[in-house]
Amino acid sequence: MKTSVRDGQGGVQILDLKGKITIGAGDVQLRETINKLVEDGKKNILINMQDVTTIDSSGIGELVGCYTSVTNKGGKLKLLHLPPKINDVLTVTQLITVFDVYESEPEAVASFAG
Amino acid sequence: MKTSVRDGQGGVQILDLKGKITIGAGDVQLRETINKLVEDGKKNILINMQDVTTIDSSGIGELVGCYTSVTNKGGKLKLLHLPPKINDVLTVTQLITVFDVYESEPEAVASFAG
Amino acid sequence: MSSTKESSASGPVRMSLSSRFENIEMAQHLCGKLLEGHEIPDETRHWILMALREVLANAIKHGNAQDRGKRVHLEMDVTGEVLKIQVRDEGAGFDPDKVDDPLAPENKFKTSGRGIFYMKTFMDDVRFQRVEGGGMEIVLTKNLAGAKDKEEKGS
Amino acid sequence: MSSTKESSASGPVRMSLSSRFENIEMAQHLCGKLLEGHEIPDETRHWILMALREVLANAIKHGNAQDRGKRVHLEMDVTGEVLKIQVRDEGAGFDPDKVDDPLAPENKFKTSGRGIFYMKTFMDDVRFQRVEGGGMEIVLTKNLAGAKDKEEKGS
Ligand SMILES: Nc1ncnc2c1ncn2[C@@H]1O[C@H](COP(=O)(O)OP(=O)(O)O)[C@@H](O)[C@H]1O
Ligand SMILES: Nc1ncnc2c1ncn2[C@@H]1O[C@H](COP(=O)(O)OP(=O)(O)O)[C@@H](O)[C@H]1O
Repeated sequence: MKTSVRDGQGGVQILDLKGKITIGAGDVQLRETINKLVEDGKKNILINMQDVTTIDSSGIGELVGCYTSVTNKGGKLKLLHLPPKINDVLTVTQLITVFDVYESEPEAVASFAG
Repeated sequence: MKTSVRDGQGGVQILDLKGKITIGAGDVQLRETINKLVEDGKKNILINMQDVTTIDSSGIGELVGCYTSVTNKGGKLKLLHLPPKINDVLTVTQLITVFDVYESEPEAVASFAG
Repeated sequence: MSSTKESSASGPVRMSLSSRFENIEMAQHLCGKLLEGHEIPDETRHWILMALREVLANAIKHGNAQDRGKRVHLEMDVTGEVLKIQVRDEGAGFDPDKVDDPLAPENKFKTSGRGIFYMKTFMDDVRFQRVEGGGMEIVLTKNLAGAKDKEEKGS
Repeated sequence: MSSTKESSASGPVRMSLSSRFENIEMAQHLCGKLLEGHEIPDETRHWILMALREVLANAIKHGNAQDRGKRVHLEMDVTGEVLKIQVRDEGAGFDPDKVDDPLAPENKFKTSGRGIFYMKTFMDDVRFQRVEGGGMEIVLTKNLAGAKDKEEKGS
Protein backbone atom coordinates (compact mmCIF):
# COMPACT_ATOMS: atom_id res chain seq x y z
CA MET A 1 0.00 0.00 0.00
CA LYS A 2 1.05 3.56 -0.63
CA THR A 3 -0.04 6.38 1.62
CA SER A 4 0.26 10.12 1.19
CA VAL A 5 -1.11 12.91 3.29
CA ARG A 6 -2.45 16.21 1.96
CA ASP A 7 -3.58 19.30 3.85
CA GLY A 8 -7.23 20.13 3.31
CA GLN A 9 -9.14 23.25 4.28
CA GLY A 10 -9.56 23.90 7.97
CA GLY A 11 -6.63 21.67 8.90
CA VAL A 12 -8.32 18.51 7.68
CA GLN A 13 -5.72 15.87 6.85
CA ILE A 14 -6.55 13.96 3.72
CA LEU A 15 -4.93 10.54 3.58
CA ASP A 16 -4.81 9.02 0.11
CA LEU A 17 -4.46 5.25 0.21
CA LYS A 18 -3.41 3.25 -2.82
CA GLY A 19 -3.29 -0.51 -3.24
CA LYS A 20 -3.98 -3.30 -0.80
CA ILE A 21 -4.89 -3.09 2.88
CA THR A 22 -4.40 -6.73 3.69
CA ILE A 23 -2.69 -8.81 6.32
CA GLY A 24 1.05 -8.21 6.23
CA ALA A 25 0.68 -5.69 3.42
CA GLY A 26 -0.76 -2.37 4.41
CA ASP A 27 -2.67 -3.16 7.58
CA VAL A 28 0.06 -2.10 10.01
CA GLN A 29 1.14 0.71 7.74
CA LEU A 30 -2.32 2.24 7.86
CA ARG A 31 -2.34 2.20 11.64
CA GLU A 32 1.13 3.73 11.85
CA THR A 33 0.22 6.53 9.49
CA ILE A 34 -2.90 7.38 11.47
CA ASN A 35 -1.05 7.12 14.80
CA LYS A 36 1.52 9.58 13.57
CA LEU A 37 -1.14 12.07 12.54
CA VAL A 38 -2.81 11.69 15.92
CA GLU A 39 0.50 12.16 17.73
CA ASP A 40 1.10 15.30 15.68
CA GLY A 41 -2.13 16.65 17.12
CA LYS A 42 -4.19 16.27 13.95
CA LYS A 43 -7.80 15.71 14.89
CA ASN A 44 -9.69 15.69 11.62
CA ILE A 45 -8.73 12.94 9.23
CA LEU A 46 -10.34 12.02 5.94
CA ILE A 47 -9.26 8.75 4.36
CA ASN A 48 -9.58 8.66 0.59
CA MET A 49 -10.28 5.02 -0.29
CA GLN A 50 -10.70 5.53 -4.02
CA ASP A 51 -7.54 3.65 -5.03
CA VAL A 52 -7.74 0.85 -2.49
CA THR A 53 -7.88 -2.28 -4.62
CA THR A 54 -8.34 -4.95 -1.96
CA ILE A 55 -9.16 -5.11 1.69
CA ASP A 56 -9.47 -8.11 4.00
CA SER A 57 -10.62 -8.60 7.59
CA SER A 58 -7.26 -7.36 8.89
CA GLY A 59 -7.57 -4.20 6.85
CA ILE A 60 -11.11 -3.70 8.09
CA GLY A 61 -9.90 -4.28 11.65
CA GLU A 62 -7.25 -1.63 11.22
CA LEU A 63 -9.78 0.84 9.84
CA VAL A 64 -11.91 0.27 12.94
CA GLY A 65 -8.84 0.61 15.16
CA CYS A 66 -7.95 3.90 13.49
CA TYR A 67 -11.49 5.12 13.99
CA THR A 68 -11.28 4.31 17.69
CA SER A 69 -7.92 5.95 18.30
CA VAL A 70 -8.84 9.15 16.46
CA THR A 71 -12.21 9.33 18.23
CA ASN A 72 -10.60 8.67 21.63
CA LYS A 73 -8.41 11.72 21.11
CA GLY A 74 -11.47 13.82 20.42
CA GLY A 75 -10.94 13.78 16.67
CA LYS A 76 -13.00 12.63 13.73
CA LEU A 77 -12.16 10.03 11.09
CA LYS A 78 -14.26 9.92 7.94
CA LEU A 79 -14.10 8.04 4.66
CA LEU A 80 -14.12 9.32 1.09
CA HIS A 81 -14.85 7.49 -2.17
CA LEU A 82 -15.56 4.04 -0.81
CA PRO A 83 -15.31 1.41 -3.59
CA PRO A 84 -18.50 -0.71 -3.82
CA LYS A 85 -16.87 -3.96 -2.67
CA ILE A 86 -15.34 -2.32 0.40
CA ASN A 87 -18.74 -0.81 1.09
CA ASP A 88 -20.17 -4.35 0.98
CA VAL A 89 -17.51 -5.68 3.32
CA LEU A 90 -18.23 -2.93 5.85
CA THR A 91 -21.96 -3.43 5.47
CA VAL A 92 -22.09 -7.16 6.24
CA THR A 93 -20.21 -6.62 9.49
CA GLN A 94 -22.53 -3.70 10.32
CA LEU A 95 -19.65 -1.23 10.35
CA ILE A 96 -20.88 0.98 7.56
CA THR A 97 -23.00 3.03 9.95
CA VAL A 98 -19.97 3.65 12.15
CA PHE A 99 -18.22 5.65 9.48
CA ASP A 100 -19.27 8.89 7.87
CA VAL A 101 -18.80 8.23 4.18
CA TYR A 102 -18.63 10.90 1.45
CA GLU A 103 -18.62 10.86 -2.29
CA SER A 104 -17.40 14.43 -2.73
CA GLU A 105 -14.11 15.65 -1.30
CA PRO A 106 -15.14 19.30 -0.75
CA GLU A 107 -18.31 18.15 0.97
CA ALA A 108 -16.35 15.72 3.13
CA VAL A 109 -13.78 18.34 4.11
CA ALA A 110 -16.50 20.90 4.88
CA SER A 111 -18.33 18.38 7.09
CA PHE A 112 -15.55 18.47 9.70
CA ALA A 113 -16.29 22.16 10.40
CA GLY A 114 -19.88 21.34 11.40
CA MET B 1 -6.48 -24.68 -31.74
CA LYS B 2 -8.58 -23.48 -34.62
CA THR B 3 -7.89 -24.48 -38.18
CA SER B 4 -9.31 -23.18 -41.41
CA VAL B 5 -8.40 -23.98 -44.99
CA ARG B 6 -8.34 -21.52 -47.86
CA ASP B 7 -7.78 -22.15 -51.57
CA GLY B 8 -4.71 -20.39 -52.91
CA GLN B 9 -3.60 -19.94 -56.51
CA GLY B 10 -2.61 -23.07 -58.40
CA GLY B 11 -4.54 -25.32 -56.04
CA VAL B 12 -2.31 -24.55 -53.08
CA GLN B 13 -4.17 -25.20 -49.84
CA ILE B 14 -3.50 -22.57 -47.21
CA LEU B 15 -4.08 -23.81 -43.68
CA ASP B 16 -4.48 -21.03 -41.11
CA LEU B 17 -3.72 -22.21 -37.59
CA LYS B 18 -4.76 -20.24 -34.55
CA GLY B 19 -3.88 -20.88 -30.92
CA LYS B 20 -1.94 -23.67 -29.30
CA ILE B 21 -0.41 -26.76 -30.87
CA THR B 22 0.34 -28.60 -27.69
CA ILE B 23 -0.13 -32.07 -26.26
CA GLY B 24 -3.82 -32.87 -26.01
CA ALA B 25 -4.78 -29.52 -27.50
CA GLY B 26 -4.15 -29.15 -31.19
CA ASP B 27 -1.48 -31.73 -31.88
CA VAL B 28 -3.81 -34.46 -33.07
CA GLN B 29 -6.11 -31.94 -34.71
CA LEU B 30 -3.27 -30.67 -36.87
CA ARG B 31 -2.47 -34.16 -38.06
CA GLU B 32 -6.11 -34.95 -38.83
CA THR B 33 -6.55 -31.77 -40.85
CA ILE B 34 -3.45 -32.48 -42.90
CA ASN B 35 -4.40 -36.14 -43.38
CA LYS B 36 -7.78 -35.10 -44.70
CA LEU B 37 -6.20 -32.74 -47.22
CA VAL B 38 -3.82 -35.47 -48.33
CA GLU B 39 -6.69 -37.97 -48.66
CA ASP B 40 -8.57 -35.44 -50.78
CA GLY B 41 -5.62 -35.48 -53.16
CA LYS B 42 -4.24 -32.07 -52.19
CA LYS B 43 -0.52 -32.08 -52.72
CA ASN B 44 0.58 -28.53 -52.05
CA ILE B 45 -0.02 -27.30 -48.53
CA LEU B 46 1.06 -24.05 -46.95
CA ILE B 47 0.65 -23.77 -43.18
CA ASN B 48 0.20 -20.22 -41.95
CA MET B 49 1.69 -20.18 -38.46
CA GLN B 50 1.16 -16.48 -37.78
CA ASP B 51 -1.46 -16.93 -35.06
CA VAL B 52 0.05 -19.95 -33.35
CA THR B 53 0.63 -18.78 -29.80
CA THR B 54 2.37 -21.80 -28.28
CA ILE B 55 3.94 -24.98 -29.50
CA ASP B 56 5.55 -27.81 -27.56
CA SER B 57 7.50 -30.93 -28.51
CA SER B 58 4.27 -32.74 -29.37
CA GLY B 59 3.24 -29.95 -31.70
CA ILE B 60 6.68 -29.96 -33.29
CA GLY B 61 6.44 -33.73 -33.66
CA GLU B 62 3.11 -33.39 -35.42
CA LEU B 63 4.52 -30.75 -37.78
CA VAL B 64 7.30 -33.16 -38.71
CA GLY B 65 4.78 -35.98 -39.10
CA CYS B 66 2.68 -33.84 -41.41
CA TYR B 67 5.75 -32.98 -43.43
CA THR B 68 6.55 -36.64 -43.85
CA SER B 69 3.06 -37.73 -44.85
CA VAL B 70 2.66 -34.95 -47.41
CA THR B 71 6.10 -35.58 -48.85
CA ASN B 72 5.50 -39.34 -49.01
CA LYS B 73 2.47 -38.69 -51.20
CA GLY B 74 4.60 -36.63 -53.55
CA GLY B 75 3.34 -33.34 -52.20
CA LYS B 76 4.98 -30.33 -50.59
CA LEU B 77 4.39 -28.82 -47.17
CA LYS B 78 5.73 -25.35 -46.48
CA LEU B 79 5.44 -22.85 -43.63
CA LEU B 80 4.36 -19.22 -43.65
CA HIS B 81 4.89 -16.48 -41.04
CA LEU B 82 6.82 -18.46 -38.47
CA PRO B 83 6.76 -16.67 -35.08
CA PRO B 84 10.30 -16.10 -33.71
CA LYS B 85 9.93 -18.48 -30.75
CA ILE B 86 8.66 -21.32 -32.95
CA ASN B 87 11.55 -20.60 -35.26
CA ASP B 88 13.88 -21.01 -32.27
CA VAL B 89 12.25 -24.28 -31.25
CA LEU B 90 12.66 -25.68 -34.77
CA THR B 91 16.22 -24.41 -34.94
CA VAL B 92 17.57 -26.05 -31.80
CA THR B 93 16.33 -29.46 -32.94
CA GLN B 94 17.84 -28.80 -36.39
CA LEU B 95 14.45 -29.00 -38.08
CA ILE B 96 14.41 -25.49 -39.46
CA THR B 97 16.30 -26.57 -42.59
CA VAL B 98 13.74 -29.30 -43.25
CA PHE B 99 10.97 -26.77 -43.85
CA ASP B 100 10.70 -24.15 -46.55
CA VAL B 101 9.69 -21.05 -44.63
CA TYR B 102 8.21 -17.89 -46.15
CA GLU B 103 7.44 -14.44 -44.90
CA SER B 104 5.18 -13.44 -47.82
CA GLU B 105 2.06 -15.37 -48.72
CA PRO B 106 2.10 -14.64 -52.48
CA GLU B 107 5.76 -15.63 -52.63
CA ALA B 108 5.04 -18.80 -50.67
CA VAL B 109 2.10 -19.75 -52.90
CA ALA B 110 4.09 -19.03 -56.05
CA SER B 111 6.96 -21.22 -54.84
CA PHE B 112 4.88 -24.37 -55.20
CA ALA B 113 4.66 -23.85 -58.96
CA GLY B 114 8.45 -23.91 -59.29
CA MET C 1 -32.18 -23.39 -10.89
CA SER C 2 -29.36 -24.17 -13.25
CA SER C 3 -29.50 -27.28 -15.36
CA THR C 4 -25.84 -27.38 -16.31
CA LYS C 5 -23.87 -29.96 -14.38
CA GLU C 6 -20.39 -30.17 -15.82
CA SER C 7 -17.71 -31.61 -13.67
CA SER C 8 -14.38 -29.81 -13.58
CA ALA C 9 -11.92 -30.99 -16.18
CA SER C 10 -9.00 -30.52 -13.89
CA GLY C 11 -9.59 -32.83 -10.93
CA PRO C 12 -8.53 -31.81 -7.45
CA VAL C 13 -5.61 -29.40 -7.34
CA ARG C 14 -3.41 -29.61 -4.28
CA MET C 15 -0.92 -27.05 -3.19
CA SER C 16 1.13 -26.39 -0.13
CA LEU C 17 2.71 -23.15 0.89
CA SER C 18 5.22 -21.88 3.38
CA SER C 19 3.56 -19.82 6.15
CA ARG C 20 3.97 -16.34 4.74
CA PHE C 21 1.19 -13.90 4.02
CA GLU C 22 2.79 -13.08 0.66
CA ASN C 23 1.88 -16.57 -0.50
CA ILE C 24 -1.84 -16.00 -0.17
CA GLU C 25 -1.88 -14.32 -3.53
CA MET C 26 -0.32 -17.28 -5.25
CA ALA C 27 -3.08 -19.52 -3.97
CA GLN C 28 -5.71 -16.98 -4.98
CA HIS C 29 -4.18 -16.90 -8.40
CA LEU C 30 -4.43 -20.66 -8.72
CA CYS C 31 -8.03 -20.61 -7.52
CA GLY C 32 -8.83 -17.94 -10.09
CA LYS C 33 -7.31 -20.17 -12.74
CA LEU C 34 -9.38 -23.13 -11.55
CA LEU C 35 -12.55 -21.05 -11.75
CA GLU C 36 -11.74 -19.80 -15.24
CA GLY C 37 -13.64 -22.55 -17.00
CA HIS C 38 -16.78 -21.77 -15.02
CA GLU C 39 -19.01 -18.96 -16.07
CA ILE C 40 -19.52 -17.23 -12.80
CA PRO C 41 -20.07 -13.54 -12.18
CA ASP C 42 -16.98 -11.46 -11.38
CA GLU C 43 -18.57 -10.57 -8.04
CA THR C 44 -18.85 -14.20 -7.02
CA ARG C 45 -15.26 -14.84 -8.03
CA HIS C 46 -14.19 -11.86 -5.95
CA TRP C 47 -15.94 -13.05 -2.79
CA ILE C 48 -14.66 -16.59 -3.19
CA LEU C 49 -11.11 -15.25 -3.43
CA MET C 50 -11.68 -13.11 -0.36
CA ALA C 51 -12.93 -16.12 1.63
CA LEU C 52 -9.86 -18.03 0.46
CA ARG C 53 -7.65 -15.16 1.61
CA GLU C 54 -9.27 -15.19 5.05
CA VAL C 55 -8.97 -18.92 5.59
CA LEU C 56 -5.32 -18.94 4.46
CA ALA C 57 -4.48 -15.90 6.59
CA ASN C 58 -5.88 -17.71 9.63
CA ALA C 59 -3.94 -20.87 8.86
CA ILE C 60 -0.73 -18.86 8.54
CA LYS C 61 -1.34 -16.54 11.51
CA HIS C 62 -3.28 -18.51 14.10
CA GLY C 63 -2.59 -22.05 12.93
CA ASN C 64 1.07 -22.02 12.01
CA ALA C 65 1.90 -18.88 14.00
CA GLN C 66 3.86 -17.62 10.99
CA ASP C 67 6.44 -20.36 11.47
CA ARG C 68 7.96 -20.55 8.00
CA GLY C 69 8.92 -24.14 8.54
CA LYS C 70 5.25 -25.06 8.85
CA ARG C 71 3.14 -25.37 5.78
CA VAL C 72 -0.40 -24.64 4.77
CA HIS C 73 -2.06 -27.36 2.70
CA LEU C 74 -4.69 -26.41 0.21
CA GLU C 75 -6.93 -28.53 -1.96
CA MET C 76 -9.38 -27.10 -4.43
CA ASP C 77 -11.83 -28.86 -6.66
CA VAL C 78 -14.99 -28.22 -8.60
CA THR C 79 -17.38 -31.15 -8.94
CA GLY C 80 -20.84 -30.77 -10.38
CA GLU C 81 -20.57 -26.98 -10.15
CA VAL C 82 -19.69 -27.11 -6.46
CA LEU C 83 -16.39 -25.54 -5.49
CA LYS C 84 -14.71 -27.09 -2.50
CA ILE C 85 -11.74 -25.44 -0.83
CA GLN C 86 -9.97 -27.39 1.88
CA VAL C 87 -7.27 -25.80 4.01
CA ARG C 88 -5.17 -27.56 6.59
CA ASP C 89 -2.55 -26.06 8.87
CA GLU C 90 0.05 -27.56 11.20
CA GLY C 91 -1.01 -25.65 14.30
CA ALA C 92 -2.76 -26.58 17.52
CA GLY C 93 -6.30 -26.27 16.25
CA PHE C 94 -9.13 -24.38 17.93
CA ASP C 95 -12.74 -24.65 18.96
CA PRO C 96 -14.88 -22.79 16.44
CA ASP C 97 -17.78 -22.64 18.91
CA LYS C 98 -15.68 -20.45 21.16
CA VAL C 99 -15.16 -17.78 18.52
CA ASP C 100 -16.76 -14.43 19.32
CA ASP C 101 -19.61 -13.05 17.25
CA PRO C 102 -18.25 -9.94 15.52
CA LEU C 103 -21.75 -8.46 15.31
CA ALA C 104 -22.25 -8.46 19.08
CA PRO C 105 -22.15 -4.87 20.41
CA GLU C 106 -19.17 -5.57 22.66
CA ASN C 107 -17.15 -6.81 19.66
CA LYS C 108 -18.16 -4.25 17.10
CA PHE C 109 -15.11 -2.06 17.64
CA LYS C 110 -12.58 -4.85 17.98
CA THR C 111 -9.70 -4.76 15.54
CA SER C 112 -10.01 -8.46 14.77
CA GLY C 113 -12.44 -11.34 14.75
CA ARG C 114 -14.19 -10.90 11.41
CA GLY C 115 -12.37 -13.43 9.21
CA ILE C 116 -14.55 -16.46 9.84
CA PHE C 117 -17.66 -14.31 9.63
CA TYR C 118 -16.62 -13.17 6.15
CA MET C 119 -15.93 -16.74 5.07
CA LYS C 120 -19.40 -17.78 6.19
CA THR C 121 -20.98 -14.78 4.53
CA PHE C 122 -19.35 -15.32 1.16
CA MET C 123 -19.40 -19.10 0.94
CA ASP C 124 -22.36 -21.50 1.22
CA ASP C 125 -20.83 -23.59 3.95
CA VAL C 126 -17.77 -23.53 6.22
CA ARG C 127 -16.81 -26.55 8.30
CA PHE C 128 -14.08 -26.90 10.89
CA GLN C 129 -12.40 -30.05 12.00
CA ARG C 130 -9.38 -30.84 14.13
CA VAL C 131 -7.03 -33.17 12.31
CA GLU C 132 -5.07 -36.02 13.79
CA GLY C 133 -1.68 -34.92 15.02
CA GLY C 134 -2.88 -31.36 15.59
CA GLY C 135 -3.85 -28.65 13.20
CA MET C 136 -7.15 -27.55 11.83
CA GLU C 137 -8.88 -28.42 8.63
CA ILE C 138 -11.40 -25.99 7.23
CA VAL C 139 -13.64 -26.88 4.31
CA LEU C 140 -15.42 -24.13 2.42
CA THR C 141 -17.97 -24.90 -0.27
CA LYS C 142 -19.82 -22.79 -2.77
CA ASN C 143 -22.37 -23.80 -5.35
CA LEU C 144 -21.24 -21.95 -8.46
CA ALA C 145 -24.50 -22.62 -10.31
CA GLY C 146 -26.43 -21.16 -7.40
CA ALA C 147 -24.21 -18.10 -7.44
CA LYS C 148 -25.01 -17.65 -11.09
CA ASP C 149 -28.75 -17.91 -10.45
CA LYS C 150 -28.73 -15.53 -7.51
CA GLU C 151 -26.90 -12.87 -9.45
CA GLU C 152 -29.26 -13.24 -12.38
CA LYS C 153 -32.30 -12.90 -10.20
CA GLY C 154 -30.74 -10.02 -8.31
CA SER C 155 -30.01 -7.82 -11.28
CA MET D 1 27.99 -11.44 -13.32
CA SER D 2 25.07 -10.34 -11.25
CA SER D 3 25.66 -9.15 -7.72
CA THR D 4 22.05 -9.39 -6.54
CA LYS D 5 21.35 -12.42 -4.39
CA GLU D 6 17.89 -12.14 -3.02
CA SER D 7 16.26 -15.28 -1.81
CA SER D 8 12.66 -15.88 -2.82
CA ALA D 9 10.16 -14.52 -0.35
CA SER D 10 7.73 -17.30 -0.96
CA GLY D 11 9.54 -20.45 0.10
CA PRO D 12 9.00 -23.71 -1.78
CA VAL D 13 5.61 -24.01 -3.42
CA ARG D 14 4.25 -27.51 -3.77
CA MET D 15 1.42 -28.57 -5.98
CA SER D 16 -0.05 -31.79 -7.15
CA LEU D 17 -2.24 -32.33 -10.15
CA SER D 18 -4.44 -35.00 -11.60
CA SER D 19 -2.90 -36.55 -14.74
CA ARG D 20 -4.57 -34.44 -17.40
CA PHE D 21 -2.80 -32.37 -20.00
CA GLU D 22 -5.23 -29.50 -19.34
CA ASN D 23 -3.62 -29.08 -15.92
CA ILE D 24 -0.24 -28.20 -17.35
CA GLU D 25 -1.38 -24.64 -17.81
CA MET D 26 -2.36 -24.27 -14.18
CA ALA D 27 1.14 -25.25 -13.11
CA GLN D 28 2.66 -22.91 -15.68
CA HIS D 29 0.49 -20.17 -14.31
CA LEU D 30 1.73 -20.79 -10.80
CA CYS D 31 5.33 -20.86 -11.98
CA GLY D 32 4.78 -17.57 -13.79
CA LYS D 33 3.44 -16.14 -10.55
CA LEU D 34 6.46 -17.43 -8.63
CA LEU D 35 8.80 -15.80 -11.14
CA GLU D 36 6.98 -12.48 -10.99
CA GLY D 37 9.17 -11.03 -8.28
CA HIS D 38 12.29 -11.77 -10.29
CA GLU D 39 13.37 -9.43 -13.00
CA ILE D 40 14.04 -11.86 -15.77
CA PRO D 41 13.64 -11.31 -19.50
CA ASP D 42 10.33 -12.40 -21.06
CA GLU D 43 12.27 -14.77 -23.27
CA THR D 44 13.76 -16.58 -20.31
CA ARG D 45 10.38 -16.84 -18.64
CA HIS D 46 8.94 -18.28 -21.85
CA TRP D 47 11.58 -21.00 -22.15
CA ILE D 48 11.30 -21.93 -18.48
CA LEU D 49 7.56 -22.37 -18.89
CA MET D 50 8.13 -24.48 -21.99
CA ALA D 51 10.56 -26.73 -20.11
CA LEU D 52 7.99 -27.03 -17.33
CA ARG D 53 5.34 -27.97 -19.90
CA GLU D 54 7.58 -30.69 -21.32
CA VAL D 55 8.47 -32.26 -17.99
CA LEU D 56 4.83 -32.26 -16.86
CA ALA D 57 3.62 -33.66 -20.19
CA ASN D 58 6.08 -36.54 -19.79
CA ALA D 59 4.98 -37.20 -16.20
CA ILE D 60 1.35 -37.30 -17.31
CA LYS D 61 1.88 -39.26 -20.53
CA HIS D 62 4.79 -41.61 -19.97
CA GLY D 63 4.90 -41.66 -16.18
CA ASN D 64 1.27 -41.84 -15.13
CA ALA D 65 0.01 -43.09 -18.51
CA GLN D 66 -2.79 -40.53 -18.28
CA ASP D 67 -4.34 -42.41 -15.38
CA ARG D 68 -6.42 -39.70 -13.76
CA GLY D 69 -6.19 -41.40 -10.40
CA LYS D 70 -2.42 -40.90 -10.45
CA ARG D 71 -1.00 -37.54 -9.60
CA VAL D 72 1.92 -35.41 -10.67
CA HIS D 73 3.81 -33.74 -7.84
CA LEU D 74 5.49 -30.46 -8.46
CA GLU D 75 7.73 -28.37 -6.25
CA MET D 76 9.09 -25.02 -7.28
CA ASP D 77 11.43 -22.73 -5.45
CA VAL D 78 13.80 -19.88 -6.05
CA THR D 79 16.79 -19.65 -3.74
CA GLY D 80 19.59 -17.22 -4.31
CA GLU D 81 18.35 -16.53 -7.84
CA VAL D 82 18.33 -20.22 -8.75
CA LEU D 83 14.99 -21.64 -9.84
CA LYS D 84 14.49 -25.29 -9.02
CA ILE D 85 11.58 -27.24 -10.47
CA GLN D 86 11.06 -30.75 -9.20
CA VAL D 87 8.52 -33.07 -10.80
CA ARG D 88 7.58 -36.53 -9.57
CA ASP D 89 5.17 -38.96 -11.16
CA GLU D 90 3.65 -42.23 -9.96
CA GLY D 91 4.73 -44.29 -12.97
CA ALA D 92 7.29 -47.01 -13.54
CA GLY D 93 10.26 -44.73 -14.13
CA PHE D 94 12.72 -45.00 -17.01
CA ASP D 95 16.40 -45.01 -17.83
CA PRO D 96 17.35 -41.58 -19.17
CA ASP D 97 20.53 -43.00 -20.72
CA LYS D 98 18.41 -45.11 -23.05
CA VAL D 99 16.61 -42.12 -24.53
CA ASP D 100 17.35 -41.54 -28.23
CA ASP D 101 19.19 -38.44 -29.41
CA PRO D 102 16.67 -36.43 -31.44
CA LEU D 103 19.49 -34.85 -33.46
CA ALA D 104 20.75 -38.19 -34.80
CA PRO D 105 19.93 -38.49 -38.52
CA GLU D 106 17.79 -41.60 -37.98
CA ASN D 107 15.62 -39.72 -35.44
CA LYS D 108 15.31 -36.42 -37.19
CA PHE D 109 11.93 -37.22 -38.76
CA LYS D 110 10.43 -38.95 -35.78
CA THR D 111 7.20 -37.50 -34.46
CA SER D 112 8.37 -37.67 -30.86
CA GLY D 113 11.47 -37.73 -28.68
CA ARG D 114 12.30 -34.04 -28.37
CA GLY D 115 10.86 -33.18 -24.95
CA ILE D 116 13.88 -33.95 -22.80
CA PHE D 117 16.13 -32.31 -25.35
CA TYR D 118 14.13 -29.08 -25.08
CA MET D 119 14.27 -29.23 -21.28
CA LYS D 120 18.04 -29.55 -21.41
CA THR D 121 18.33 -26.77 -23.96
CA PHE D 122 16.25 -24.27 -22.03
CA MET D 123 17.32 -25.05 -18.48
CA ASP D 124 20.83 -25.09 -16.98
CA ASP D 125 20.57 -28.57 -15.60
CA VAL D 126 18.16 -31.53 -15.78
CA ARG D 127 18.55 -34.51 -13.46
CA PHE D 128 16.64 -37.77 -13.43
CA GLN D 129 16.19 -40.10 -10.53
CA ARG D 130 14.01 -43.11 -9.85
CA VAL D 131 12.10 -42.70 -6.62
CA GLU D 132 11.36 -45.37 -4.06
CA GLY D 133 8.14 -47.17 -4.77
CA GLY D 134 8.36 -46.44 -8.50
CA GLY D 135 7.99 -43.24 -10.41
CA MET D 136 10.52 -40.77 -11.68
CA GLU D 137 11.72 -37.55 -10.20
CA ILE D 138 13.11 -34.93 -12.51
CA VAL D 139 14.84 -31.82 -11.21
CA LEU D 140 15.34 -28.86 -13.50
CA THR D 141 17.37 -25.85 -12.45
CA LYS D 142 17.98 -22.46 -13.96
CA ASN D 143 20.11 -19.61 -12.72
CA LEU D 144 17.89 -16.58 -13.18
CA ALA D 145 20.74 -14.14 -12.65
CA GLY D 146 22.75 -15.90 -15.32
CA ALA D 147 19.81 -15.68 -17.68
CA LYS D 148 19.69 -11.96 -17.11
CA ASP D 149 23.40 -11.60 -17.82
CA LYS D 150 23.29 -13.68 -20.96
CA GLU D 151 20.43 -11.71 -22.41
CA GLU D 152 22.14 -8.41 -21.59
CA LYS D 153 25.35 -9.51 -23.25
CA GLY D 154 23.49 -10.89 -26.23
CA SER D 155 21.60 -7.74 -27.11
N1 LIG E 1 -6.43 -22.06 11.66
C1 LIG E 1 -6.64 -21.64 12.93
N2 LIG E 1 -5.92 -22.17 13.94
C2 LIG E 1 -6.11 -21.77 15.21
N3 LIG E 1 -7.00 -20.82 15.57
C3 LIG E 1 -7.75 -20.24 14.61
C4 LIG E 1 -7.60 -20.62 13.24
N4 LIG E 1 -8.49 -19.89 12.52
C5 LIG E 1 -9.14 -19.11 13.39
N5 LIG E 1 -8.70 -19.32 14.64
C6 LIG E 1 -9.22 -18.67 15.88
O1 LIG E 1 -10.46 -18.08 15.60
C7 LIG E 1 -10.42 -16.70 15.92
C8 LIG E 1 -11.32 -15.92 14.97
O2 LIG E 1 -10.80 -15.92 13.68
P1 LIG E 1 -11.27 -14.84 12.64
O3 LIG E 1 -12.74 -14.75 12.67
O4 LIG E 1 -10.67 -15.16 11.32
O5 LIG E 1 -10.71 -13.46 13.18
P2 LIG E 1 -9.20 -12.98 13.42
O6 LIG E 1 -8.33 -13.83 12.55
O7 LIG E 1 -9.21 -11.57 13.01
O8 LIG E 1 -8.93 -13.16 14.88
C9 LIG E 1 -8.96 -16.31 15.85
O9 LIG E 1 -8.68 -15.19 16.63
C10 LIG E 1 -8.29 -17.57 16.37
O10 LIG E 1 -8.30 -17.59 17.77
N1 LIG F 1 8.24 -39.37 -16.54
C1 LIG F 1 8.56 -40.37 -17.37
N2 LIG F 1 8.25 -41.65 -17.05
C2 LIG F 1 8.57 -42.67 -17.88
N3 LIG F 1 9.22 -42.50 -19.05
C3 LIG F 1 9.55 -41.25 -19.42
C4 LIG F 1 9.25 -40.12 -18.61
N4 LIG F 1 9.72 -39.02 -19.23
C5 LIG F 1 10.29 -39.44 -20.37
N5 LIG F 1 10.20 -40.77 -20.51
C6 LIG F 1 10.75 -41.59 -21.59
O1 LIG F 1 11.69 -40.84 -22.33
C7 LIG F 1 11.34 -40.75 -23.69
C8 LIG F 1 11.76 -39.44 -24.28
O2 LIG F 1 10.99 -38.39 -23.74
P1 LIG F 1 10.92 -37.02 -24.52
O3 LIG F 1 12.30 -36.62 -24.92
O4 LIG F 1 10.18 -36.07 -23.69
O5 LIG F 1 10.12 -37.32 -25.86
P2 LIG F 1 8.61 -37.83 -26.05
O6 LIG F 1 7.88 -37.52 -24.82
O7 LIG F 1 8.15 -37.09 -27.24
O8 LIG F 1 8.73 -39.31 -26.31
C9 LIG F 1 9.85 -41.02 -23.72
O9 LIG F 1 9.42 -41.53 -24.96
C10 LIG F 1 9.68 -42.02 -22.59
O10 LIG F 1 9.99 -43.30 -23.03
